[in-house]
Amino acid sequence: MISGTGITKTYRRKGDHTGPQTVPALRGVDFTVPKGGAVSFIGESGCGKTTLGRIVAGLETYDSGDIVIGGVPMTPLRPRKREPYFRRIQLIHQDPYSALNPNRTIQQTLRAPLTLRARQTGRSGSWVDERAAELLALVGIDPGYVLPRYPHQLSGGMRQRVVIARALTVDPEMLVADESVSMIDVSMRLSILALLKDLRERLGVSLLFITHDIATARYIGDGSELYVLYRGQVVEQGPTETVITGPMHPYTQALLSAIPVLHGLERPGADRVVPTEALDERRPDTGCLFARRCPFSTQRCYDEHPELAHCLDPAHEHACFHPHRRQVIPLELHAGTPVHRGPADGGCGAAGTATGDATGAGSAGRVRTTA
Amino acid sequence: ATENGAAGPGGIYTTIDGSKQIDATAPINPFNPQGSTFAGYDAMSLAWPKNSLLDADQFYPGIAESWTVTPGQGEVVIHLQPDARWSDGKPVTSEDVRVSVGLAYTQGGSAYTVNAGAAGAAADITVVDGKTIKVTQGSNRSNAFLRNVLSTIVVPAHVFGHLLPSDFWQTLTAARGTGPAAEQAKAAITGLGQRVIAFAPAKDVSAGPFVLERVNPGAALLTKNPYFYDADRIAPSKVKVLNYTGNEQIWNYLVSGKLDSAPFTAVPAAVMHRIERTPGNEVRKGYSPVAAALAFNQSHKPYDNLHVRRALAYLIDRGQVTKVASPEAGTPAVTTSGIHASAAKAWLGDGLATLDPYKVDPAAADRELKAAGMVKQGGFWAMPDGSPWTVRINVPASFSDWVAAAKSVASQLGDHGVRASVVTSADYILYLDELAAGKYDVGFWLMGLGPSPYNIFQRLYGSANGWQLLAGRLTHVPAGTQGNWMGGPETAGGVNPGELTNRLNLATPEEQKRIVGDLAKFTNEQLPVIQIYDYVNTQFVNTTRYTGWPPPGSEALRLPAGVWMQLGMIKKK
Amino acid sequence: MTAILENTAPVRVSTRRDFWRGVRRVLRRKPSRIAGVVILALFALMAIFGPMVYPSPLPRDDDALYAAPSLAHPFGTDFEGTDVLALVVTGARYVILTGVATAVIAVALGTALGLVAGFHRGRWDSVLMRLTDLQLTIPGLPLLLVLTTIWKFDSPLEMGLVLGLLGWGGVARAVRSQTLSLRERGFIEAARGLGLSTRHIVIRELLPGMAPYIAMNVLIAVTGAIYAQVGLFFLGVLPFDSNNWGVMLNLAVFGGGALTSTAALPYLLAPLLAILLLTLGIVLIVDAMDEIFNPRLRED
Amino acid sequence: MKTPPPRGRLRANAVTRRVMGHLARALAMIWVVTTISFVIIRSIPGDPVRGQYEKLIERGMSPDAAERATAALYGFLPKGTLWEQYTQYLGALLRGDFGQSLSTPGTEVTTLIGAAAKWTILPVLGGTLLSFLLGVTFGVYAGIKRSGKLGDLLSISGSLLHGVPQYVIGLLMLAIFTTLWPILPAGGPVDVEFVPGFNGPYLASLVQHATLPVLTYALASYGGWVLAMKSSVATVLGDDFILAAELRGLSRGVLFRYVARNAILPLFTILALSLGMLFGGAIFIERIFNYPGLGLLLVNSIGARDYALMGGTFLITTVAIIVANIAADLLYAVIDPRVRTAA
Amino acid sequence: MTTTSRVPVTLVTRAAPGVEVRDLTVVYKTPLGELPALRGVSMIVEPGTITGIVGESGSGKSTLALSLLNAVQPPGRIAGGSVEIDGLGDVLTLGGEELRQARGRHLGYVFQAAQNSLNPLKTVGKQLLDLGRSHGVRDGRALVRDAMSLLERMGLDGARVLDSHQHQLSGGMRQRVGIMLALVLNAHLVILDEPTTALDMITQATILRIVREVHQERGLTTLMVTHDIGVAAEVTDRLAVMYGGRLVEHGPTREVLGAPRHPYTQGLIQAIPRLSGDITQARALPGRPPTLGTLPSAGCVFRERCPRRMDVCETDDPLAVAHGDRSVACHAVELPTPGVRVERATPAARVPSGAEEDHT
Ligand SMILES: Nc1ncnc2c1ncn2[C@@H]1O[C@H](COP(=O)(O)OP(=O)(O)OP(=O)(O)O)[C@@H](O)[C@H]1O
Ligand SMILES: Nc1ncnc2c1ncn2[C@@H]1O[C@H](COP(=O)(O)OP(=O)(O)OP(=O)(O)O)[C@@H](O)[C@H]1O
Ligand SMILES: [Mg+2]
Ligand SMILES: [Mg+2]
Ligand code: NI
Repeated sequence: MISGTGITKTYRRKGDHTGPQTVPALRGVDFTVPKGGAVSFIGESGCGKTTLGRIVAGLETYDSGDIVIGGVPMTPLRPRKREPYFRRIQLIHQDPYSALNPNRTIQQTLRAPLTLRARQTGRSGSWVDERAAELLALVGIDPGYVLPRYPHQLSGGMRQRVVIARALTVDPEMLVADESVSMIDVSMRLSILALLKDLRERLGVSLLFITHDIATARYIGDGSELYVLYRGQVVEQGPTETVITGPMHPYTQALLSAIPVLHGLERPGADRVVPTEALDERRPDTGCLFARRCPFSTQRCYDEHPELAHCLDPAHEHACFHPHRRQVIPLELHAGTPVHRGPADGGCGAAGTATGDATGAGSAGRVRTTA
Repeated sequence: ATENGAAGPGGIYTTIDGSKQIDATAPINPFNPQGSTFAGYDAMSLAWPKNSLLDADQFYPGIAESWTVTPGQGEVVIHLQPDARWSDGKPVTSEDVRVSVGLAYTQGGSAYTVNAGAAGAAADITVVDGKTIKVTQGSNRSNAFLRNVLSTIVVPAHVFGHLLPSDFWQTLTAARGTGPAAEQAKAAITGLGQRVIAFAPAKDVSAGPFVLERVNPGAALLTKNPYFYDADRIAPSKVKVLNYTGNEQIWNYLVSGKLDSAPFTAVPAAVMHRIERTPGNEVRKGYSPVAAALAFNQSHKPYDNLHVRRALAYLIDRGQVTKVASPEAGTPAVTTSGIHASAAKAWLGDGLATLDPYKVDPAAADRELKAAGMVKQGGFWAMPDGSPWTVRINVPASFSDWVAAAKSVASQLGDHGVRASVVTSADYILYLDELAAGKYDVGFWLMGLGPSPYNIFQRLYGSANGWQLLAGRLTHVPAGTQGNWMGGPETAGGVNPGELTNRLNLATPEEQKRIVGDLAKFTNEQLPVIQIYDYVNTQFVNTTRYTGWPPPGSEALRLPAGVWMQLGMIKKK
Repeated sequence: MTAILENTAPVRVSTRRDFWRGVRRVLRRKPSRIAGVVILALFALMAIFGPMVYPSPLPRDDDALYAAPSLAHPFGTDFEGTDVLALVVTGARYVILTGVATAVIAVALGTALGLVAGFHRGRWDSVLMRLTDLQLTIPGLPLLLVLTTIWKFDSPLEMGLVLGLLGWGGVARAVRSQTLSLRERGFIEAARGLGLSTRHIVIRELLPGMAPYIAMNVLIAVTGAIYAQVGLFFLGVLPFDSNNWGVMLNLAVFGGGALTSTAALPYLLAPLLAILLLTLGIVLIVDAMDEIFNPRLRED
Repeated sequence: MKTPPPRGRLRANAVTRRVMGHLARALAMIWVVTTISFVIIRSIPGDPVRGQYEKLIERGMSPDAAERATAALYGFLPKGTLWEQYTQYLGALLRGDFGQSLSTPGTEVTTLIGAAAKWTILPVLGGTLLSFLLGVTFGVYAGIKRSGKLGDLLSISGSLLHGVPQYVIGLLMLAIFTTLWPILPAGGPVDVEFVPGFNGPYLASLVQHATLPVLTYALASYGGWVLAMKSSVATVLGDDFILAAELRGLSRGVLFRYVARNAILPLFTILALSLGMLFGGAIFIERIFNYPGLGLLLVNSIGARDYALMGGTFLITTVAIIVANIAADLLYAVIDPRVRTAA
Repeated sequence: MTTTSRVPVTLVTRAAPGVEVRDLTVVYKTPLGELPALRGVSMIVEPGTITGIVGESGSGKSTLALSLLNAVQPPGRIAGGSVEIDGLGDVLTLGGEELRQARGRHLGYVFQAAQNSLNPLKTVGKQLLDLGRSHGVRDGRALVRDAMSLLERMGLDGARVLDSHQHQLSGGMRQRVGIMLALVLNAHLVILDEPTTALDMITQATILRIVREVHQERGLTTLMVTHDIGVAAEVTDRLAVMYGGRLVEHGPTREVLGAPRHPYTQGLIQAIPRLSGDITQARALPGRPPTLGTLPSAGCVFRERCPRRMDVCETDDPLAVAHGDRSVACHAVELPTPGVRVERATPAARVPSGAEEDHT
């Protein structure tokens, strides 16, 4: 099991003397990935997804908080000592084109970590080549064809599989897949998703899945959790299907509303939430980070900072003073999915850092609903 | 802008000052080594040394019209030119000379030194009258005294006088004494040195035929001094002294016919032909008491061995070397005598013929090398212990004729089974430094600096070879210390050449002749150097604008053209 | 196992062969580039075998000083009557050896420092980059001039060492920025994540990608070094004990009056021509390399 | 619309910080360079006095006269331990005192440098600007017509000129214009006959003497500009906005200006840097044409073992480059709106 | 205003031009010779519609879009065919000044990487004036006024934007500026190449809304190139599906999506990860998309991955066959295909449905 608590990260811009000097990328993120489980992070561009993924994979340092890997907290350890733990978490890069060294054949690429592994575990040299072939077969490509080739001779999908195979050379406990399918042609995206799901099921590898395409989060297997990040903060969290079909936080709702409707196959959802203005990072951050853009914000949202809390479903948490379930995603034309509507759980606001007197204003925001 | 004759009736005279680079920022001050004054044009000395073969005490008149000297040079009386005036119209007086001598004391020097005991130091300067001045020599006599006195540069007292404190002469007297007061006085005088050098008069006040008008980094322009005592003799109305940083620039000027006269420069044969083709260009050759030699560091093996030195002398074809290196400005040395051939004939007469001429003689060289214990291996000579032997000849890279000569020597040695290579030094200063530090085996070296016989042999048996003259006492320091890089023995065959040389300073002419003979013979036998070629003073003149000129072989040829003008040797065409 | 086996379309050639094919194509596109290769090969042969072709010491003709060009002496003779062509050929080794030594030192040093700085970032990076700035700021030629007075450049290798020590800055900076950008590439990060050693990452993953770039820098450094060195000899600030082009220039101009009379002109022109030819060869090859390695300039 | 945050002050602070940062680094660099030059220069072997003496003798001065002429130098040699000399040196530098020249005793090093700088700046600035103009013009052409015959010729000739060392060009120029076809003076800054000032003959002579050095410098640096401009143009041509502008139907003139302006921008900083480099003088050119600039001054000071002058010249050269670096950086900030208006 | 765009086109405007692409072939010069990126593409774009061109990476979408402006960049070359645009004639025969005038004035192009489609050194306003001057617009003031109103229409502060440099604008703002520049000279045929690719989801939604609204208000013919079928589905009336340089299917968006006929379209739609519906039904297409080098030189380009391939596919290139307002290029499609849902689009689908929510 891998978990993180209160992870923060602020980038300092060196060299660049103009603009703000610091960029808060993560502002206290908690998460838990059970063994064999899957967690998806979604959010707008720049909300800190990649940063989180890199921190979890040990490729980036964090400012505060703690990451616990298999029960061992990382923060007290010296960087050298952390390495073996973080090696159990492998990052799968977004871009399969740059994730493989163009000057090395796939065989060379796989051999390096395997040789290291063989040396550590006292295995023979022949094991290396066997294992390479085995891993490639595992990710669904023909070793005989792929091994002698250079990356540019492979398709995007094959490359991504090689990348995954390479990550598997060290028998990881968790894979961090950062936008792992967004650069792959649509026609082949699902096969990679299926592979990830398959690895979870067959090898018991956990998955931290990072995406801006929420739909893909549905395909990584059962029992997955969805975390919605906004400006370095988790604003909503719960089982993937629950969050998608019944989002509580206005930001999640806005995000889901923005997804284009496949007219002809789908019809638009009943509700739709549109932010009132564009994101402006320069604004001071007090209260709810989304308050300025939120159609439902009240004075309290500007004054207080909402914490993650649950309302009805203990597994579904959100950080909003005025939570309200809305059905914003499109529905399939030919199958009647139940529609969650109305203030099913109104009045159940998130806990504030300071107790204000304002109470949830329900659905007073600018929402148009259609039958 | 090459048109000469554009300025005034006499036209412009274009030339080059061989002794320094022009520095437009330098003060108009002859005491400054880089100063913007030009000897013979606007800087005048009491008299101008002739380039006599035998007698170093012959001078042409300068500011001094005439002079008398007592036998033994105890007293020199100088009579100034009666009409001499500064370019601002003031007359040149004895006071000017006295101030100049005073200033010379601040700079130190052989005649005007605060060290009372030094040989050839002046003891007293007396102004006899407005145009007459008397200088007496101290008890420790030197026959260089007259020369030193007459080469005093005279500056105007009304410009430079304030540099000397009012009690200067008392301080000087005090300095001649002993004890702490004297030391203090000495320090006070030498302390003035920097001030004198740095002094920058606003404008030139000259007693010479010209006065500086303007100077820029490329040239200096001098105009005729209307108050010059012999102004009628001076043909040009202006003189342009061009700067140069390398000989090739002088060649170019000469080829384009720009220069009315040019001082001695090394010239390759082909360039010489080009220069001669330019209308009006003529070459004036004269005696130049300098020779180029291959000098040995005798503390390095095997050059300590006389046989080896002789062998090398037998292998070098000096004629061929001269042809390669300095066909126009050199004549092959007839032999190694330590003296320039022309002077040698005068000093030695028939004695010259008795010296070994070291004609090329490989057989003799073989004999000598064998005698030295050297062994021949694979066609090349090696050290007695069989280790390889390469004659590394050092030369400064900036001396093109020496580089060529060294290469030629190396090639010739190579032909006769002696490995040799040429090693250059980046510049002359570095070269001298390393030479003095004893880093080289063999290096090129100027010698035979006449006309004074003392100067001639002092090059070979002076401080470079271990003989030091301290407060009138001659000592010999061991090889490798205090600048003794030649490392020759103190005596050879019972002769102490250093002592003989030192005696030249005081000797009568007859004695000198005998000593010179002995030293020449000693040098010819011991070969501390191999004399390669004797320089010929090759001067260029252009006859299209001016005529006259010192005739070939003239004793004036070594002097600046400004002095030629003073002597009436240059006339407008 | 639900993953679908991807079909395997035939792939024709491997990268390496691809690379050489690219090289050949680029060369063939402009015949001048082949000329460049030929010229460079010629000079390389000259440097390696030149001194063996002629007897040592070179023969002299005492009666033909500064002889005019003729069949026997295509570029005439020098002040001693030695064939100028022979001097150029035998002098090439010194010049080219220095150039190569310089390039090796400058590029090796620059690459090493650039790699360290780019890879370790942080404090190492700042220190090394300050050092690089310093190296780049101090004007090379003046420093070299000052240095010639304390350092005896006794051999071409020593000379190369000094020139190399003065010339690594540009390479270091370029390699650093390349490293920084490659470092952001996924494969380096992945290698680190897999626990591969820094040595492996630098030598196996980073360097090969930069090799062509480094090769180009070597060529450019060679030219730079040759010019600097010949220039110093020409100025006469370097001591010399063997024949080389710079010495020839110096002797021709300052000793032979090549700019004053025509007699020594061939003696001057021969090494000048050699330099020009070498420059041309390197320019042509760098032009081709540029096209091979710089996709922006590739037009097909 | 809510009021934007006070960006102005923030930016002013940022710019000040930028400048201060640069200055601090520059000062540190100057200190290092000073120290390096001190150490190097003091360890140079060679006694200027002996050198001067032998030189005078070689030129025909009598030994006595030569001795007198050189004796004066002794008073100016630096004294004390190396450490004392160093602290004295630094102290003097802080007061703007570079010391006195050894080869021209009594003259401040600063005077000499000032006098030489005048002659360096004139031709090198002229040469730089001339070559910049020509190079940029042809570079644009070579960049646009990359595949054409003429474009190819331009870039190959550019590379060649860029590749050929300065002294080769200088020697060829000298051979052509003063030996084979003597129409220009071979050396010197200006004819001394003419009264300096703003008068025809003087200026004419000035121009005449500067022609060859300027031309050589321009030729030698022209190639670099062509190549830089060509590759810059190629880069800009590959930028999306150029294609976008074309697709919007912008006229050829406008398009040309878009390309040229964007391409020339990075060259301005190189220009600023090379103007800093000019203080180093074109050593070869000045030596070949006997032009009394800083480069020749340095060569001469080394030949004369004039420690103070050597150090001063070297230091000035380096400081000029450091200053030019800062200037280039600030210049870039001023002319590039991306930096200028970044907030 | 998402709803009104589905008003029958003829009612909206007379100015919108139609486009007819016939047999367009574009080749790129590569080391392997000249290879076709578009092969015999024919397509009719009806005036006043928004047509989406979708396809995977490398299918030739951008090449097609550029061909409409006769602006294929070297090493590419239009090897044959014609592009007739109402009011302009065959664009491929235009050249020089004529072509230049047509671009910008008649044909607006919004660049694929609109993020970088502005001159970084000039303010937007200055570039606007450059544009005006290039097209002989005398009244600069009026142009600026038009631009401001367009920008404000798109929800931007016109004055501030015109006074800004590229780097001072966010991605979404730049994209809007790109659209403004394409429209400000009253072009009525607008081609947008991947207008939302680099934007985040919320901004993408805004841009799509703007595209739709502006299209409708100004009476344009709009072509939108995208690889994201969702994006195309959201805004377009008609959809053209490309594969390997071919137009494989073309028809009304909802019909193509609801009842795809070409096996590629069918597979593609099945392969889209979706928010709604049964995820177990989703399947990836086997194989990999072709590149220029791997395109078969004869026969159907899709046959390698096609579940219904026949012998004829190996040799013959299927021709596009029109069925009403739909056309498909597949040998297998004439036959009734079991397992694939073929549904005629109901007229209701084209009726303006006020049912869709409004979010102004
Ligand atoms: N190395 C860095 N230096 C400075 N700032 C950084 C750095 N990396 C990321 N940031 C900033 O941190 C914030 C979060 O970046 P991150 O890459 O984690 O976002 P993301 O959610 O992955 O975005 P995207 O969807 O665009 O990939 C952004 O504002 C980004 O600009
Ligand atoms: N400059 C070029 N040189 C060679 N081939 C090219 C060039 N530009 C495009 N191609 C090829 O032409 C084909 C079509 O390219 P095009 O850019 O039109 O595709 P696209 O559908 O727009 O793809 P994307 O979604 O990646 O933008 C591709 O196979 C591509 O490799
Ligand atoms: Mg990211
Ligand atoms: Mg495209
Ligand atoms: Ni709407």
